[in-house]
Amino acid sequence: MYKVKVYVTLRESVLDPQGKAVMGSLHKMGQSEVEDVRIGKYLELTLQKGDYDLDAKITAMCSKLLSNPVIEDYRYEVEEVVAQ
Amino acid sequence: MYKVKVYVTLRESVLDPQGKAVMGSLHKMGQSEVEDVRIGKYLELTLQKGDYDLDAKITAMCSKLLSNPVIEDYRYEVEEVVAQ
Amino acid sequence: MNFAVIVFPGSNCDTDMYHAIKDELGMDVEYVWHDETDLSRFDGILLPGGFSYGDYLRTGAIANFSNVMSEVVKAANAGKPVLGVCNGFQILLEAGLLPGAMRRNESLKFICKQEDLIVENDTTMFSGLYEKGERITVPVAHGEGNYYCDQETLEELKANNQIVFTYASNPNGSVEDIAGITNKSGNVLGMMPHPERAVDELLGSNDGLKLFQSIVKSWRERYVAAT
Amino acid sequence: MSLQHEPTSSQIKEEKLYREMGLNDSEFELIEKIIGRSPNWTETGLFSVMWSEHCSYKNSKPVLSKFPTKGERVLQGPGEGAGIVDIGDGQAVVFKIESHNHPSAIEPYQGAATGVGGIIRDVFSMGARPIAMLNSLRFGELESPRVKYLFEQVVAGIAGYGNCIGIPTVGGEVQFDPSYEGNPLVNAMCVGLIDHKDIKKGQAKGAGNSVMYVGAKTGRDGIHGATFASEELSEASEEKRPAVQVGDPFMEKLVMEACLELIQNCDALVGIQDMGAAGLTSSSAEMASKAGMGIEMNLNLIPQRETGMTAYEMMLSESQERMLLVVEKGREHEVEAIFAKWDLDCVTVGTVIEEQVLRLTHNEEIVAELPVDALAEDAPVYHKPSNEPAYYGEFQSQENYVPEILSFKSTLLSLLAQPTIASKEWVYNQYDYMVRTNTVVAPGSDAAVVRIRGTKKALAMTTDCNSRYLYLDPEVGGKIAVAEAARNLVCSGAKPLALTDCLNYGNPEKPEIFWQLEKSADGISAACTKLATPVIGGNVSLYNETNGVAVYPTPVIGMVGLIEDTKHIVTQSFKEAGDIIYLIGE
Ligand SMILES: Nc1ncnc2c1ncn2[C@@H]1O[C@H](COP(=O)(O)OP(=O)(O)O)[C@@H](O)[C@H]1O
Repeated sequence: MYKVKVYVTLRESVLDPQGKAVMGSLHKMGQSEVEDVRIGKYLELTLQKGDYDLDAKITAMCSKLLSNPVIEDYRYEVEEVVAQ
Repeated sequence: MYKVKVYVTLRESVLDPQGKAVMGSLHKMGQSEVEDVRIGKYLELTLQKGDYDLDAKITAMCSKLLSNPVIEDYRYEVEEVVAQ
Repeated sequence: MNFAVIVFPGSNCDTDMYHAIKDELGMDVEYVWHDETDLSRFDGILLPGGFSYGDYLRTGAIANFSNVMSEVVKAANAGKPVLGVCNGFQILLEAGLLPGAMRRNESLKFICKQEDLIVENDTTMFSGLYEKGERITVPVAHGEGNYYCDQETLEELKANNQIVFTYASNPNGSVEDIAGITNKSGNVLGMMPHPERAVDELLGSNDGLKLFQSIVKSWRERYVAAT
Repeated sequence: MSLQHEPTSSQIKEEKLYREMGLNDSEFELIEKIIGRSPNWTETGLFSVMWSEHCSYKNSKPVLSKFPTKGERVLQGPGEGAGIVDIGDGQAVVFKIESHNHPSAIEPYQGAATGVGGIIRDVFSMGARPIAMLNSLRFGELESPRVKYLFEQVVAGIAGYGNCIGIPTVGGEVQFDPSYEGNPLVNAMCVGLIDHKDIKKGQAKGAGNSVMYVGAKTGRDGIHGATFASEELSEASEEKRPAVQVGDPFMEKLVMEACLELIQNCDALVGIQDMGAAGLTSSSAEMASKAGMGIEMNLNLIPQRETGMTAYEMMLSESQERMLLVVEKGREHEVEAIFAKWDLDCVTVGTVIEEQVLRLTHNEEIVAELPVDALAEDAPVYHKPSNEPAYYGEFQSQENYVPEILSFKSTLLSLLAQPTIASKEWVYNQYDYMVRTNTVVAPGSDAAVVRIRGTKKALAMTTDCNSRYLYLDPEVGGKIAVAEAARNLVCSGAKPLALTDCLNYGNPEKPEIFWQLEKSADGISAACTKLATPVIGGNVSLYNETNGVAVYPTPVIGMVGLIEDTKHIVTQSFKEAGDIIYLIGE
């Protein structure tokens, strides 16, 4: 089995209203050292092993569904796990 | 400067409607090897260095605002970066 | 009775709540800005729906850090009626005044429509004028109204009779069809459906009006009748 | 595109770099003639957006001039952010419709969301409280995954923005047809309520008065959006694509509340305009031009979200949720105080001047100095050739088709199963159509009805257009669109007041398309005159084509009517068994 961790983040020049609101709130809480907050998605996928090209598969899923290439970038990590 | 990466995930026992929907779509796309999808948040915080306890600070932000302990867990990683 | 409608920067059902109280219930009501630090002059606290801080991160999460929230906690501890509707409910959850948390609707879509609710408990200060088992029509309008709590909490809610309203047909996936719950002492109610939108026949239903009338009745019994 | 790499004036001219910005050779020559020299990079950019179809209506002006725009009740016709119609008792209704077709084709959620945001700003910048939203949507047949995705995301984007800001979305329409496959149409309409005394205009009056910037910070998003909207979609548009604008409805809610507080409580405000298409450029140039004044701005003072932005980038950015104000000199602090309460940026960035120029400085250098009228008024107007398409003659010469119906039941069922005809509950249940508790008739009837609190009155509103009719016969189809809207209002108990229109067509440089545009405008005008419903504003979206194929001519009509007493409200559903059914008309 594979455990795939996908990180989806907004492209740099794209406005992140969520991050901005959270930063404002952190400042109000007195966390003045916080200079920037960007919020993205973190996905954990569990995949059965099989006779396929893992990277191609993940890339397809990420670019077609899990991220929106118009405003987001993604990266991923793979971990092999032994099914219990 | 610190770059702090925070991962917020739903507790295992909590059903994840979004993850379930994404899994359904992946199956429809023919990605039948996908056995589970869990969706969480990925936050990147930029912090100015200072005279404070970094772990205590991050823990406070995470447990008070960035995650909801009733349904979510969090973990984080710190990277030191040299400001340009 | 003098009600406060708490206004966060992104509240948008504040005027609905205000007019329900003023025009239909006929009680005094004031808008109170989120940085207010004294709510002692009010007899009842209303947290309206909306998107308090854009509902970014998690619904209600950021609002919980407004100045006014410590005053809301104070009022709740003093036994005053505190009602949170929709986003107000979400804020009460974040503030820990009510147990549990909200997830996105099972459909992952915002839902706006009339729903039938069942009155599960007619003994609270919010439901005294309804009858147990009564079906009422009250609209919902939310994207995150899928109530969650763990088994232990659920048992507790049931044991203490804290579930006040359930959905006749669950629109969002909430645990046990829960639409509204109170705290243990029964003076804090959180509910996803909007009673303030159901106070005028012209707009489809006035089944929500009795909720506000119940608050007034119980308050009168407690304070006015006693003096 | 940082400062160091900006081409020089002579490079722009010699290498015809202005073409990349959408200006043609004769337009560039005209610019040189007007200003008596060659424009620099920033100035070329300013002209290119201001002279784009989206901002200047250079191709559609001759057509728009056909519309009747006056009426007893019309307080403000086309030309400002939105039109205004008197409804008595010192109150008026403000409304406008606008397209966000190209952005929605690229990024449906954000495209639709920012479309909603833009039209809301148009309405509250007049001083009105937005009270309702409608929309009009067109997609390809609901079969391909791409169309389903676009449909789902557009609806979610409209819901996401409208629900958050707390303005009920009370009506609209959806049509599915192959002609919209690659180029969906997303039109949003906003209706607002105003007291006559609060009516504001986008004018920069009074030399010495301050120009203030409020709202979100400026980023590099949406640069050249207006130009982009004035071209056909193609593979190449992928590359030209600027950073997509992301809507922030929470920010807009703050800006809206703060602006309304300012308008209602502070008479230091002289003029106000939203930064829509072409952002800072159009708002400053238009406000100055309308007042017969000029504006001087220091771009270093513009609140910026990104570092190292050039003058060109700041002036052409289409970052959302920003407004430009003109405030009486010396009273800026009153305005600042209101915006501070809402936690918003509010900065004095310039001054109104006598000289009718837009003068921009950046890093202590003058980076642009242009006559404001040249930007806002002097764009060329084209009378495009018009030509009756061959298909039209063919259709006209055909016999009327009379379908043979074998089973009424199965025909009815198959009609009802058409996505265009089927219930739109799936759509409108995602919209909060009840917030503000004034919605008397919710989506699902002919027109939506919103009561006016504190009075017996209500407003009925609808959007309509059957573009198949327009394709078959644009003139008759144009009449039908107006008549349908009016009927929907009358059936709700309202007297139609006026309308706003959104003209969605293909490439006007093709004579057959221009013919459609012209003929349908004739039809719309005729119906407006007959029904006494003047056009008080609208929007034009041309170049709706993919790979050379145009959408059906789609002039969406948004009409508003007045109900004098809420007792007069009627809905379309059958009420009781035994009631008698009448059929009226021919
Ligand atoms: N995009 C939309 N947004 C909101 N409401 C919609 C939308 N599309 C359709 N509706 C609503 O659904 C109902 C039926 O629409 P439609 O089939 O276009 O009716 P009609 O043909 O009578 O104009 C109307 O009340 C309309 O306002």
